[in-house]
Amino acid sequence: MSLIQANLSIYQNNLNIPQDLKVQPLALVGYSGLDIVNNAVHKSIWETFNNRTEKAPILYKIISNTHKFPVIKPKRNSYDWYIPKGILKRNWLNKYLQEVPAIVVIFYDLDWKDSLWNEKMIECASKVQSMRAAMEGRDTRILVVLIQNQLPIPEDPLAAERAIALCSSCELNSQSLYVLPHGQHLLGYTIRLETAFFDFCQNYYHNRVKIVKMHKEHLNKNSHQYLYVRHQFKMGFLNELKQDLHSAHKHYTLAYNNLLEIRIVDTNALEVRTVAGFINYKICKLLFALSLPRDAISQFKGHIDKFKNRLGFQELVFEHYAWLSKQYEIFGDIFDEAVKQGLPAVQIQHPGIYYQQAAQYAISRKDASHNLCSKIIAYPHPDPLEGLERMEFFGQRPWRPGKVSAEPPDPSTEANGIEAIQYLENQINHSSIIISLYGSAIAQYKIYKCPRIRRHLVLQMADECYNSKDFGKALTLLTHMLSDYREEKWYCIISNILEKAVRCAYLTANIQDYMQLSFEVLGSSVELSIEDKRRIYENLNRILKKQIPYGDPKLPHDVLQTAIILWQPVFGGDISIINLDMSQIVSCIEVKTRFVKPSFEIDQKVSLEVFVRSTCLFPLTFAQISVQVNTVNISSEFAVNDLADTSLTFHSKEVKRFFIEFEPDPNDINNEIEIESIKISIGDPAECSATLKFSGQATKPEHPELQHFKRSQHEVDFDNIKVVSKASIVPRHSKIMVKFEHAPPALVGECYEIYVSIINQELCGIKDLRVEILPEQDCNEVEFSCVPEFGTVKLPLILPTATTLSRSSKLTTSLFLRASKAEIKNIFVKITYRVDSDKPVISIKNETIVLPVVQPFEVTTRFLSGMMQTIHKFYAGENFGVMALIRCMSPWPICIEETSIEFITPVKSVEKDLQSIIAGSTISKEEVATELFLAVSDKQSDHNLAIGEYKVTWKRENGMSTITQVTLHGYHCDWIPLNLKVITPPYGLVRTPVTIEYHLLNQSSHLIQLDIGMEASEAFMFSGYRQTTVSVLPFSTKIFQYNLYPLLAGTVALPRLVLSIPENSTEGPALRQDQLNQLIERTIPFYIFVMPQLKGNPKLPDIIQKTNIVLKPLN
Amino acid sequence: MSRSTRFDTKKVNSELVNLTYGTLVAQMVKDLDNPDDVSKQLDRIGYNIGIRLIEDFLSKTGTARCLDLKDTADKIQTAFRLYLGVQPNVVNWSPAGDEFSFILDSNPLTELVELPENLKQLKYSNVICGAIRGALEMVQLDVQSWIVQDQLKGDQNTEIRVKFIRRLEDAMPAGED
Amino acid sequence: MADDILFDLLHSEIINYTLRNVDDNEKDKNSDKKDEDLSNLEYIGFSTGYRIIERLTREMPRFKDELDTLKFICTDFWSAIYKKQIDNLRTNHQGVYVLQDNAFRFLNRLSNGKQYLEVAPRYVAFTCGIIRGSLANLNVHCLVTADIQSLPSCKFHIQVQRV
Amino acid sequence: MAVCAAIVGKDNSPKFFCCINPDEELTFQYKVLSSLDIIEEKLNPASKSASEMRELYLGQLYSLETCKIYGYVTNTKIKFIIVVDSTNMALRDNEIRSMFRKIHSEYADMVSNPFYIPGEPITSKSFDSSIKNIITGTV
Repeated sequence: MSLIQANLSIYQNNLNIPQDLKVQPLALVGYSGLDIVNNAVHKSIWETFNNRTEKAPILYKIISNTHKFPVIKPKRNSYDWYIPKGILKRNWLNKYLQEVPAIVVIFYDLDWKDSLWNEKMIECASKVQSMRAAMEGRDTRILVVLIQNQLPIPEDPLAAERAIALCSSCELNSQSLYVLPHGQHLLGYTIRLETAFFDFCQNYYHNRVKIVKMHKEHLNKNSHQYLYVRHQFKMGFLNELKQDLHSAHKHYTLAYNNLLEIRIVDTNALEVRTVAGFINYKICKLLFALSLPRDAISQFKGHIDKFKNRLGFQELVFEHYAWLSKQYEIFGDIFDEAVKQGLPAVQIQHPGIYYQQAAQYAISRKDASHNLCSKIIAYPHPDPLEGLERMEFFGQRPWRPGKVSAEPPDPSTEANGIEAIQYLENQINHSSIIISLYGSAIAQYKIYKCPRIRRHLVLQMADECYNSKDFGKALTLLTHMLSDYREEKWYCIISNILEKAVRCAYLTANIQDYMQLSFEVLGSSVELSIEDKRRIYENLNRILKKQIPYGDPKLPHDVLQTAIILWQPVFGGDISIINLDMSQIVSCIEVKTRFVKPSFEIDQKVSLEVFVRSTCLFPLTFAQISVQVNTVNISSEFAVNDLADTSLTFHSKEVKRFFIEFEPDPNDINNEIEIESIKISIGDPAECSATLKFSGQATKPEHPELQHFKRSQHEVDFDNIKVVSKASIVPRHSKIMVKFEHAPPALVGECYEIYVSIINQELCGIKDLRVEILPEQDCNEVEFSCVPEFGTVKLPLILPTATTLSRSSKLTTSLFLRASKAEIKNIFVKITYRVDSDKPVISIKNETIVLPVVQPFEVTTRFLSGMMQTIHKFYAGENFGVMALIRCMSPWPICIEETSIEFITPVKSVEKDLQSIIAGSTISKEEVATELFLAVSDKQSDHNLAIGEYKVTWKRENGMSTITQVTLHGYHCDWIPLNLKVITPPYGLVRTPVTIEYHLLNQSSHLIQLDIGMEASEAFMFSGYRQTTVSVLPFSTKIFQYNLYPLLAGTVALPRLVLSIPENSTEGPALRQDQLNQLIERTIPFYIFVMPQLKGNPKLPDIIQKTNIVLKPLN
Repeated sequence: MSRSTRFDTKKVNSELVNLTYGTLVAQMVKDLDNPDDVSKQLDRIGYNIGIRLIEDFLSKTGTARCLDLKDTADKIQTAFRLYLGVQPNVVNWSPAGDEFSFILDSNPLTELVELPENLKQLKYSNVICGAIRGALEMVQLDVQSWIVQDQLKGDQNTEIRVKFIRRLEDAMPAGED
Repeated sequence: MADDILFDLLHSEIINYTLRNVDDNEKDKNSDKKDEDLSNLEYIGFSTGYRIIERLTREMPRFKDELDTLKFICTDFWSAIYKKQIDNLRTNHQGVYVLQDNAFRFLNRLSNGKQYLEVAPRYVAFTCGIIRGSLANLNVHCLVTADIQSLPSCKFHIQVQRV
Repeated sequence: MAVCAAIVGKDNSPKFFCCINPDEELTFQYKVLSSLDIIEEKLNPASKSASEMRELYLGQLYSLETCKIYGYVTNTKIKFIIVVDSTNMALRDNEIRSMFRKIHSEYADMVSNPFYIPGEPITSKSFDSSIKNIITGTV
């Protein structure tokens, strides 16, 4: 057996790239004379050479004195009679990697001024000699390094002289002798030495290449094709050792091309293929190293294309597939390696692709080997593979070693050999190979954003697991993938997966998965043969009856047997209810739920509908249907209980509707409740039963708007039922009637009353009644009260009412408010109560009164001069009229009960007793009431005077009276020294004299001089001064009297009084001419009415009384 | 393919009409379970369209009153070209000359329509019959119109039959609706 | 090549049909319903829009982004269906677009006045559907509302729903 | 001629699938579904390729040793996929492109059928045959 095991491992190993080929080729340097075990100095030197980052690509090797170098083959000066036995020798690579150094360095401890200089020199020389002898015939260079204690002294004559001596005695040229002071700076010296060594190495390998090249002209194409390949390969490799990658690549490529020229027959197919694989490996690796990934890929593609169909022995065709698979795997590895080195890969070109292909060929290999090898039951004797482990050439058959293809094979040995290999192949666990390849591929596809391809690979992996009878693993892989496939609804594929998954679940007696998958399989979208569906349906029923389900008759007998054995214990003990989560699954049972209303009042029953559709081809009967409803605090389950008319048996395509009703929980008022899930249980709990749990959430179709047009054949249009999984619990809807009676708009300042009347239209009496006025955000301009006066009432204000109200009776109360601002007010009224029933739930009714508030009227003022002209300035001591105008703004007529004015000093009234003359009058919208007061200001003031407080007491008809007070504002008040009064009769009579007096008052403490004159007028004759100058003493009055004799009737201009300041006037306060003119304008009438002459002589009337009129507006 | 492709608005418009009409039919089919009711509805809708369309037709073509049924047929033929962009043949006159058919070798209305199995008896194009009836009623012609052949049913062309009933007195038509 | 008037007539027939139908259905259900149910009308629009866009975008290069799509709706699409371009498109660049048509085809023949404003929603529901359907098929899922201040101009508010 | 054509919806679910050789349906379904990975990547706005990919025709998505797979995505994110036997060298790129164009207009017509609900699988016989004709080049 062990023999077979050995062969088996070699057989498998032969597919791999040999280690020698894999390792990075390093120049080989032999060290002699270093005792790294006992000599500390030597040890430290050795380590500084080896343990360094970025050391030169050199492999240092200690060469013991007894070291045997490989013997040199005799130089052949003609290849005429030489027929190569193979392409690549197995040992050649190793020779250059491990055995033949490019240079040998002999270390020797010797200082220049060593006391025993001569003796040591001789010993050193002998060492060199023996080394030379050992390497007789090799052009490997020998160097000597003297390990010294002292640092070298520059220009040291002794050193120079002794160095020469040493060289001559060792027969070395001076370039071959070095010193290495091991004190400090050791590192520096080693680095310098190393670079020197590496140069020698490169030279050496360069020469080797030259030598190999020299053979070329001896070769001829027909008998030495192998050698062409071999030599090019060697040159490639030597160049690698030399670290000349470009040349290396060049030679490998040549080698590869030469190889392709070799005629391939069954007998050499393996060898050529093997070597081709090696060279291709080298080329690709180099191309990646030279960062030419595209070339690498195309090289590989070409490589495969060339050898894909070179099958070799039909009996061993699996070898070919194994090789192909290996080629892909290896390339995948190289590629992946390069990516790790920083090469960017893309979605459509990454290592995974090659691993996947490798897996494919691994499968072909498996199939081939099953066909060819399954019948081989015994390993042939004697071992035809004898010597397999020590073949001279790569890729040759042990039973025909080193034979050139020309020679005819010995059929019997060949047959045995083949049989032996077939036997070995049969021992191999292909599935594990395939699965691991899939594994690497999957990992890669994951990286390169290919979820779906990855999924597909996982499925293939699952298939392989299934083939290797690992049903459990297959099931896990399949079920994991299912969820992803479900999302994209590729039912053809899903069906395919389900079929396998169900089978696996069956074979592993996994009751949970089996049932869940079965319900899915029975769905209409799953494309399985009706027979299969029926079997699965029946199996479901069997399971519910605790009977072992039937296996798929397509399955081999033994497999079914083992499955049945697995099932037996499942029904042994009592099974707890099997819970199946159907939320992610499109099964043969579909469920939709909806609350019948978006919100339910606390005293109503919450009711919801459950729709269930079965798309199962066969009838299904359920035990119970229930829904789980989540509220904020708890989640509770409600079952469909009244099944009077509806049975729980569903036939194919049947849709049924169920109602569920339940009392809401008062804690949920103003909260949302949600249908969490729907549970359908099937089977008898006593026997075996399953509970299918469906999600209460809607599975939204792509476009409900389009689904809307779908025409359903059934009375219930299941597809267009909109799932409503959320509803809210709201307070009970109040059935009382609330009325507000009032007369809007409210007037600013008035006490406004609103009658609130409540009629109980509930079916029973109510108690704990409460009527509240709730505050608005900013209601500071409104005062509320329950009585017609206003204190400091805080909101919410509770209106005084009875707390109970019997059925269909009415109560009323009043709300009073006073607004101080004209705007639209919202008044919120909240009525809470309990119905006086066995279930006294709180009821709330919220009402809003929208109340516009307007100004009752506006007050404006005008000011008049003595001449009834509007003025914009007062003069101290001169009377003026204050005219208040009240314009009604309210739609309701307003009765003015009383008005009064309080003058503010220095303004005072001219009249002794003031009384309102508009009191008692009523004005409606846009009407104006006005009255006039005579006032005078004592003092001047250069800012606008506040005239007085005007107070209006008013009410709307049959309203409560309200006092509105406004401050009247006037103008500046000037002062001039002179005041002027005129006394005229109201009218004159033609040819009847009238007297006019002009009073000049000097209000100042200075003398006033004035020129006074009277202009002539054709309307009058008059007597009195026509022209004079007058001096008015301080605080005294001068009176000028004129007798006028009217000549014309009608309104005639009086003769004009002219006052002017004399030019030469020196005294007197500043009194300007313009002031004088204005004074005359505002105090002296221009006209007088002269009546025609009368019979007799009528008495003259007094001066005009003050006016009292209500001005009606025009229009 | 520049983004500023102006569409052939005529074409788009007819597609729009066909699609909208199609969706309307789908809606009806959903509302009324019986296909025959749908056909009736379509005819009624056609009628409503017809009684309004006639004004547009008269103003567009400025045609005078029809002399006889032959003339009417020709005018309707023009209407087909004007509104549906197809030119039907007027054939199969009854011996009495009071009945004839329009033959459409392609019916734009049904071009892209495929009737589901359970709707085979639906008269999809009834709207045309209705329109003819409605339009003629406005010019005091009382006719019947129905579909004889239908490409939707696999016939190789669509035939719409028109039968003259009577001439109405000049009066406001008893507008059905 | 159907004449424009055909579409106008069809459109008003659809309005009549859907409303009549709704009324029938409303009978048994809550009849005290203030504003009429235009959902069917809107659905018909949606379906039409969803389908026609498939035809219209057939020859078009891929849309760059959402804005590109909406521009298309306002220009080519609108003028193809409503015989004029949208007069003004505004957006907050957060998925809200306002399309203003100052002389909306279906409101043109509706004379101004309060009572007409009340029925105006009937004449835009179908179009709201068309817009929503077209955009939905172009994978811009949105809510569309129309607001009519003064006939015959109309603003369509599109609110894209990011998912 | 192509061996398989598929129409895949916005939601990446298959709306229509036809194979010249029905036995291959499942294997082709796997291939077509897998090709969505590449389409998604091509349309992914993040990847720079998406930005210049304004054309609806996406060209060859990927090729396996047995077949080549081509893709086309409409403005409405409907994906058309055509599978061509890799031994078939006759078929040139612009022929594939025009195949897609034809399929697209067939699809647009399908969507215009008021009794077809977009997003539902397409079951129409006539549609099936016309697609078959397109990919077999008999039109």
